[in-house]
Amino acid sequence: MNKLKKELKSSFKGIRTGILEDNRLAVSAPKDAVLPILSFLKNKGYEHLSLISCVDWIEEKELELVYVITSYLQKNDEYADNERLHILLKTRISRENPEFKTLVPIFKNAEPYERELHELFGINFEGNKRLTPLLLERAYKIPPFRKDFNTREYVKEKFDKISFVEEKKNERA
Amino acid sequence: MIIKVISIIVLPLIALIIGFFFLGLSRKVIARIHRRYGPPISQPLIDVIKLINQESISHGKLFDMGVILSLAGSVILVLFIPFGGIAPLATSGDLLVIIYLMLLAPLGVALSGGEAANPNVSIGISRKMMLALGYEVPFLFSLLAVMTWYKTTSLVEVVKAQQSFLWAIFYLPLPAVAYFMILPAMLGIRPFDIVSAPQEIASGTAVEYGGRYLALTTIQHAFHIFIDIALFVNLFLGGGNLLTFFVKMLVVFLLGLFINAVFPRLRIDQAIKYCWKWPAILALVGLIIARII
Amino acid sequence: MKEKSKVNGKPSLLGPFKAIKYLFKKPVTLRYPFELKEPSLRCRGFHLNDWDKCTGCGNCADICPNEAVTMVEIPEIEAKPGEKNERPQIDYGRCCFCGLCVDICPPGSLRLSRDYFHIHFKTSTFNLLAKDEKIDKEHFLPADKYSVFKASLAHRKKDNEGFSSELKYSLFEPKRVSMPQVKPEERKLSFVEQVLGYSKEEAKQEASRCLECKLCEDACPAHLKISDYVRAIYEDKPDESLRKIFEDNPIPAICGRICMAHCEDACSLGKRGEPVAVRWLKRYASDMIEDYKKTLRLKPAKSIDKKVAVIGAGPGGLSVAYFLRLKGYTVTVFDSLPGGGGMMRIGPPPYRLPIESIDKDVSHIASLGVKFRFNTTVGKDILFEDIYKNYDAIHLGIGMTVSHSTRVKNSEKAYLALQFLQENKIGKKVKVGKEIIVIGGGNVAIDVAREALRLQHIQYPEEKVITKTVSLEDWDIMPATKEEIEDAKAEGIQFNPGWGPKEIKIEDSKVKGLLCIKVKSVFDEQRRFRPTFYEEKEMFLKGDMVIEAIGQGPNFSFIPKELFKKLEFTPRRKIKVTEFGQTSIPKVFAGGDIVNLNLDAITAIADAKRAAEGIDLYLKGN
Amino acid sequence: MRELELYFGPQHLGMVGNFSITLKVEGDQILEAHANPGWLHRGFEKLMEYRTWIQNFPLVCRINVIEPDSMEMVYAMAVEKLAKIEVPERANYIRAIVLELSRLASHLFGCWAYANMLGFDTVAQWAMYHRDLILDLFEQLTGARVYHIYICPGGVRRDLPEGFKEKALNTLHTIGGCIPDYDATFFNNRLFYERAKGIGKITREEAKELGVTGQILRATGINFDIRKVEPYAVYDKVDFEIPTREDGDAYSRVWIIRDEMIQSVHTIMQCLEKIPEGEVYKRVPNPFKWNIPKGETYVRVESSRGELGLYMVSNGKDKPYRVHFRTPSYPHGLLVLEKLLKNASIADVGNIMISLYVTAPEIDR
Repeated sequence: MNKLKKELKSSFKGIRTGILEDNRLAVSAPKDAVLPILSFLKNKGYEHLSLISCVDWIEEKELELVYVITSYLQKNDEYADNERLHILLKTRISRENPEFKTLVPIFKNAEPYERELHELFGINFEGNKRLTPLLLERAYKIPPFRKDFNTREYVKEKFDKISFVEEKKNERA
Repeated sequence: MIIKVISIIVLPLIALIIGFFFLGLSRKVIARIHRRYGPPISQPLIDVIKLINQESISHGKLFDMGVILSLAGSVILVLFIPFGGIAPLATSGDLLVIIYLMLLAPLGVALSGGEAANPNVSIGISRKMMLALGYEVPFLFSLLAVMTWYKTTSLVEVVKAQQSFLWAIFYLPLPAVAYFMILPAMLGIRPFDIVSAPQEIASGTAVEYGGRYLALTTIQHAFHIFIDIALFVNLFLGGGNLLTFFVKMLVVFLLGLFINAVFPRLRIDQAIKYCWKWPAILALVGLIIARII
Repeated sequence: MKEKSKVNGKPSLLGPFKAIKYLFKKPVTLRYPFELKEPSLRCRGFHLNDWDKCTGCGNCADICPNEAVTMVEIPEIEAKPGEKNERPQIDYGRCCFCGLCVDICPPGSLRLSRDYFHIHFKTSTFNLLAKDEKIDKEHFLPADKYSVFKASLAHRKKDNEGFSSELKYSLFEPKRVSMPQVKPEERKLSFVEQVLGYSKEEAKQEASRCLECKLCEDACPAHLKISDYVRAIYEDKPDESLRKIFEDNPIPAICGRICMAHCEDACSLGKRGEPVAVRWLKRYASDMIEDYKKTLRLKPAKSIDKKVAVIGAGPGGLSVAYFLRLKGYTVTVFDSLPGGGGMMRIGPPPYRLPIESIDKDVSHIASLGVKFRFNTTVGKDILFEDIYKNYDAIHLGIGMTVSHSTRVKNSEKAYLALQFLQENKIGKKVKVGKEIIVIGGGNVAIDVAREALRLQHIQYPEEKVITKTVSLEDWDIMPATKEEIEDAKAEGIQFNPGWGPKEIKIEDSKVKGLLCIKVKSVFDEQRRFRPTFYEEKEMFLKGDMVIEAIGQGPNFSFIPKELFKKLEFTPRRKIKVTEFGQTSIPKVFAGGDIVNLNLDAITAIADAKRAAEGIDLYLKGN
Repeated sequence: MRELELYFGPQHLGMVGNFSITLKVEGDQILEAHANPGWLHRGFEKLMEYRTWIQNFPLVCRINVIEPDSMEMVYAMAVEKLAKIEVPERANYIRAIVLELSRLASHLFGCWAYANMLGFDTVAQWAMYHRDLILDLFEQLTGARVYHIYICPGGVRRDLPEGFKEKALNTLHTIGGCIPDYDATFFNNRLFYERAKGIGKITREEAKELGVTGQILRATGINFDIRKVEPYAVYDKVDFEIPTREDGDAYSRVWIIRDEMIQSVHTIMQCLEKIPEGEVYKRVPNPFKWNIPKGETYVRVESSRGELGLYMVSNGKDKPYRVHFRTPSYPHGLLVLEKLLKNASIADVGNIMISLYVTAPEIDR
């Protein structure tokens, strides 16, 4: 773990690393360093992209992208360090103008995750050719997984206008 | 003459009853192999009665015509097949008529399916035609073998010849086996239920049928079961009187059911390959042997 | 089996026919509804609720993830402290049968049954007021009358309990954080404060137990916002907590030690476990804040040119002064004792309530601008008539200051409880005997006994000393709190419940002991105090000192005759007041022990708050 | 032949769950396939941000019908990691038993789905029967058959009931006794072999590239199982094997399912044997005041379909700030399925989909 940490620190500038509990390594990197770090890690054997997630830090007006990278490494491999790591690579992008570069050229399975984040958080992944609707049926003014999208209000606004069938019957009667 | 008229009316009814009995029985037997109790034997009949009373959606005249055509073809076909010695319309060349009439049912389905314009139906029809193409070859070979052996094109004659001496299956084991091997394909049961494969093409040809149409198709199916098995019994198992004929049919049907119960569905290309391979070769060899001897 | 797992079988055409064998075996399915499968013993089906146990606390409604539980008011049920007249109603259109409501239910009344059928065309029938067979005999049927064809919410099986509440797996913590205390062997040797108080962590942990059902707030006479201040402690904000307390109670340091804690009796957690230690948490909040004034920054409103006299600086008097002062009145408090607290100053022994704690509360009230005139006995140092003339309103919070005597033979040789306590706490220590008999079974009696024991240990170190109590009441009806009795027992005090005093034996004008007789009954049919005795059963207790602690009464002698005549009393010899504490003399308000049957500080505070409102209204001309 | 557009699902007999694939077909040949999820999107992750920690606990299991326990487990693990709760040893054993039972149930369900997809009702019904026996066990243990709501943060909700061990062993023996029947009728069926062999083939490199996990990865020969790599519950204390195959096709995947079932039976028996006495539930604080400390975590378990992960962020309030489930079917159902369906036959759509164990509710969440 420490070996990898050192190598990361020496190869990239401006990153902060921290060890979460057990065998988790958290790395915060500036925007530009993310893709180089990911390809660096892939070359070191961390070739399994588990998840791309996003957290909406509304108070700080930033979106945080989280890449979870793990490996298929066996115990005795060089960088496995007798423990298999999860690496949580985090970076922040602005909330108003959520643009980021796609990861598809490095990890093919980033595509559906980026599609999902595009849909639910409104992040535009430059270079991903298939940012088509995935889960949702219609377009929303605010991407629905952002913190300022209030589901209850939305439901009220959307469905309270529609009256119940029974009520109509009563009116006629 | 009166007897003939009566038998023309009664025989399809008997065929229908037997067909429905087999349908019900198949559900019961398969359920037991599934380790279930299964529905009562009358269940298919109840279903049909229920379906007849349901609202039905038509897709046009050809749609209706096709269903009726396939049913009518089957009813007429029944009259050509001797059942315990009764064959009201039997003529000297009835085996040839049977071969042609057997095509009517799929034709009718294709006709009405074409009107429905559902992609699943069209895939189903193409599968049905391909499958028919597959099993018709060994079917024809084995029929020819029987015809050559007994030197007649009359089914009644074939049956008579067998009753006087040994059954045809002992003279012509290879065509008999070939016929039995394609019997599931003709009946549309596993491993050859490719046409109706619900999990692949949503029951294929049947997908657009509802209410009365589905009831008519079910009735047609009941006739179809009767025809295919009765033909086998007549051709190879020597017919018989009403009771023995029914018992023979039951045995053949149960054997078919067991195959149905223990095999998964094949793909269409595999099915055709299969049909053209073993049954066709067996039937052809049988034909050649029959011809030589 | 393990070896096999690596082997790839050989595909075969004939092998599958093995399956045919099941044609001849008995099927495994059930022929529903003629064959039924019994649901398991933990089956999570429809709810059952024992209405006798249910307190209507509403925790089930709070925890429900689907908002399926609503609390419905039941008119037939009478609300009382510790029980609301509400019962849960479950909407089975929403319920997901998770059973969280069962696991959170503090009294364990809510359970799930093994019934799970309900078919009906009307959606309104999907709402069920959960009951069980004890209350609802109509819908719960014995096995022979039950038919699965009719099974529904209105046709259920008796004795069909499924997933039930177990304390071991409950979501709340039934055990209290134990309060650090001085050990009995140690504490009986001196007057150190017995209870040490929670540390920050302990207090937070204890506060975390509160479920915020607010049963306690209804039960508290002063309706303190208990769940709010407990939550504030949990969130580590003692100042916030104290601010909440001060809205209704200006003497938290006193109350946090000696309050009778009706809240804890009502606490829903107390039904099966131990109630939340609300009193200790209040004490923690007041102890954490060194200087109330600095933290709370309370300021009286704009001065109103009216003067109010408060007679008696007990909890009621202090509170009334505090509330009125905050409203802007000029308040003067008269008390015969040298400091504030009234009965609190002399009554509770120092190991329970140290003088410093009282002074902390009193000085805070004084710092707000309330004038105190201590060592001033009304009627002696200042005449009631003068007060009546000079002040715009008077509040009487004089309490019960005269100890009753048993009036048995030679009872003049016995000490009186209050006299004993007062001398010990704020005067010269009494010289005690080696074998003391305390008559009485109330909290005062136990205070006296425990104090006497301490004095014995101080005055006769290394000698054998005994303190015993005699009370009319047997264990089950003894008025003292359980906690006190346990503490006293632990310190070695002997109890003789169920005996009444008959005579104090005297030899050479020295007390030799107490002659007792067996009690037959304490109360008569109307639950009034009227003891009867078995005259023939006698017992002699040896002792060289007797202290009587059988109750107190008020002293109204300072009120002039013509005014006293105007005062109206209730049949139970309490002053009759309006809901705002106004007596039959318009200018005079009263509260506390002289008004209430509940003789405790928090009731006095509750009275004081109402009286302050009343005085305010009265002086503003309503 | 004419090019047709065929909608496979969301209402289709061959679809397990509400999932849809749009197929471009020519005859029986598929030219292009587009996975089209979203029919079951319930917004669980957003919903969870509106609910307190304890209220989320009955919710998470509903993400996946087939194997709800791994969902509960991953939620409980994440909460325990964030709140630093130690789970009693006995609870860990019970968790392993529950997880393996549910893996067994899930695999039997998979057998049902696979057999059903091939029209093989006999095996399908048997598998359903045996799954029901396991559900009976679950009912005894947890009080519910499908949504158990049992593995809670802090342990499990109730101890094993009386006679559970005997009943469980009985059930396992019943199922184990039927394995020869399954082998003869299903796994070693010649026609099944014909149908499954070489279908949906994926190579080792492709699998790695597409983020494949679970038995699909193991079918390509990579021995990767989170139970071994990052042991949770008591998987480091029991002895079990990870079955692998080399071919990477549907046939080997199904065989891995079969082998895993046998391993599960083993594991459960070991756990029942080794289980220590003691507490099963460490009480979490009062649910109305339960604030999880600030932090973030990613935990993962090996569900019956592959890596099931949960990324959770807490901001120290009474509700989670963000939860994101990494479900195994997500890459399988979208990328891998689309890739494998290309140039396949229509008859093999269900075949491939089920062999990938695609579970629609997981993709949509």
